[in-house]
Amino acid sequence: MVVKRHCVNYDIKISSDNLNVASCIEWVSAPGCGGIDVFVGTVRSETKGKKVVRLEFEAYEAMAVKEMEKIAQIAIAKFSVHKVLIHHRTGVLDVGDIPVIIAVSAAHRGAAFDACRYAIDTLKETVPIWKREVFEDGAVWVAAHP
Amino acid sequence: MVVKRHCVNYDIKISSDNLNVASCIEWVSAPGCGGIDVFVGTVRSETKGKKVVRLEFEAYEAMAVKEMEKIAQIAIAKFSVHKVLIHHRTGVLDVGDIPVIIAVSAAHRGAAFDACRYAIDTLKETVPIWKREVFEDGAVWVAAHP
Amino acid sequence: MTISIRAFGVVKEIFGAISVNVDLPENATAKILKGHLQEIYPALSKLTSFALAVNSEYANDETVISSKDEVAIIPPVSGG
Amino acid sequence: MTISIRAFGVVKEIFGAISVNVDLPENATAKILKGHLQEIYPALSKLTSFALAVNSEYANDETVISSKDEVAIIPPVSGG
Repeated sequence: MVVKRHCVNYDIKISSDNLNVASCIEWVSAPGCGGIDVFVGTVRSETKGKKVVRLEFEAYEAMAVKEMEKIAQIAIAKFSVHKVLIHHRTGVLDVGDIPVIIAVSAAHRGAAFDACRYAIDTLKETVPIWKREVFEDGAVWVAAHP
Repeated sequence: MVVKRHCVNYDIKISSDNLNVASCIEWVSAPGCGGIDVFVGTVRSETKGKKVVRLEFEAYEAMAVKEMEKIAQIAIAKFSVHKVLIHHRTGVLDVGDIPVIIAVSAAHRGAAFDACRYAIDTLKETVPIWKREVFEDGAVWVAAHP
Repeated sequence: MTISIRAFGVVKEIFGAISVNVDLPENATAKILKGHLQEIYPALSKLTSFALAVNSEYANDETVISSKDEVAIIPPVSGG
Repeated sequence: MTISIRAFGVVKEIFGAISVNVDLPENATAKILKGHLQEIYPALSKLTSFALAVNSEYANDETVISSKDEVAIIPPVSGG
């Protein structure tokens, strides 16, 4: 399953297949850009001291790509960056797997860092994707309950 | 030509060969880490409106790896990150080529962003590497003169 | 009018379903629907928060729902 | 004593060489060497700045130089 939205300066994807960092960096790369900042999420082996067996990600795809598109558009306008790429996995992920890649290219590095951080921070607040942490003795939907 | 320094939690390299982003990310990746921030420098096609033909990088290798090692050690101590990788190219680079890769893994993303930015900002201030910008009508050593 | 509500994440467990159909007065707002759902599914009130999406956009309390809209419950997101 | 000074970047062009040998009094400091070099190579004073490295560490004005040290001029760096 793959849902995409793209444009000359942004590339949004939600996919149940592995994400590829090298091709993401290649996509945002451009002759006028002097710096690329990339955030790569990885599945941690533990949460608050509890061993994580796997993660399961579920997305409301139609809405998630729209929210990711807004993030990319705002990041480009707000930080004057060249290109923004946001790819997110769904399905079952093991420890070390990559749930999310955000790559931003810009003429100057400060803008790339700021826009990349804005994008991951906002994604975690607004994009309708949910993570279920599976432990050896049970599972929880992250952040669902206080 | 390759000069290296490494340790369990940092990896420093100055090399006249191409840098490889995917293997850098793989190196910093670890089961306990939840986020990786990567800065990729790229050769820009122009500087202040002037077309850049190529860049030439020269390093005082013995000193540069020591300064890069200090940056990695301070970044790890100051921001409590897992692993820091700093690779820098020397020699002739064309537009789009990658002069520098910095990758930082951490349990939490804020620390990875902060440490990565610290590392590239400090590298540009202290590491004895010099860049000659070659234009169609001449060349300059960047930052040499006011 | 009958509105179909899509469920994701923890809400699928609360509903025991991937969607439920509820009867609402014409021109009901998102606020009315939220109140209605909290009555039928008290477990929703135990969540950190939940929002409604109408046609895959976040709704606010005043958003009016019509029978052709795609409506979904958005429990606290946790992507990334 | 005779000290060999390595040059990098723009300093290679100023020296017209990748290293030069200069005569210094015993126990000369980095400050003395810098002044000496600026006299011989006035173009050094036109740089944004320049530092000395002794044994591949940045020297400060008080750093004492001995004949066995590896000394280098570090013009403004521009890596990254």
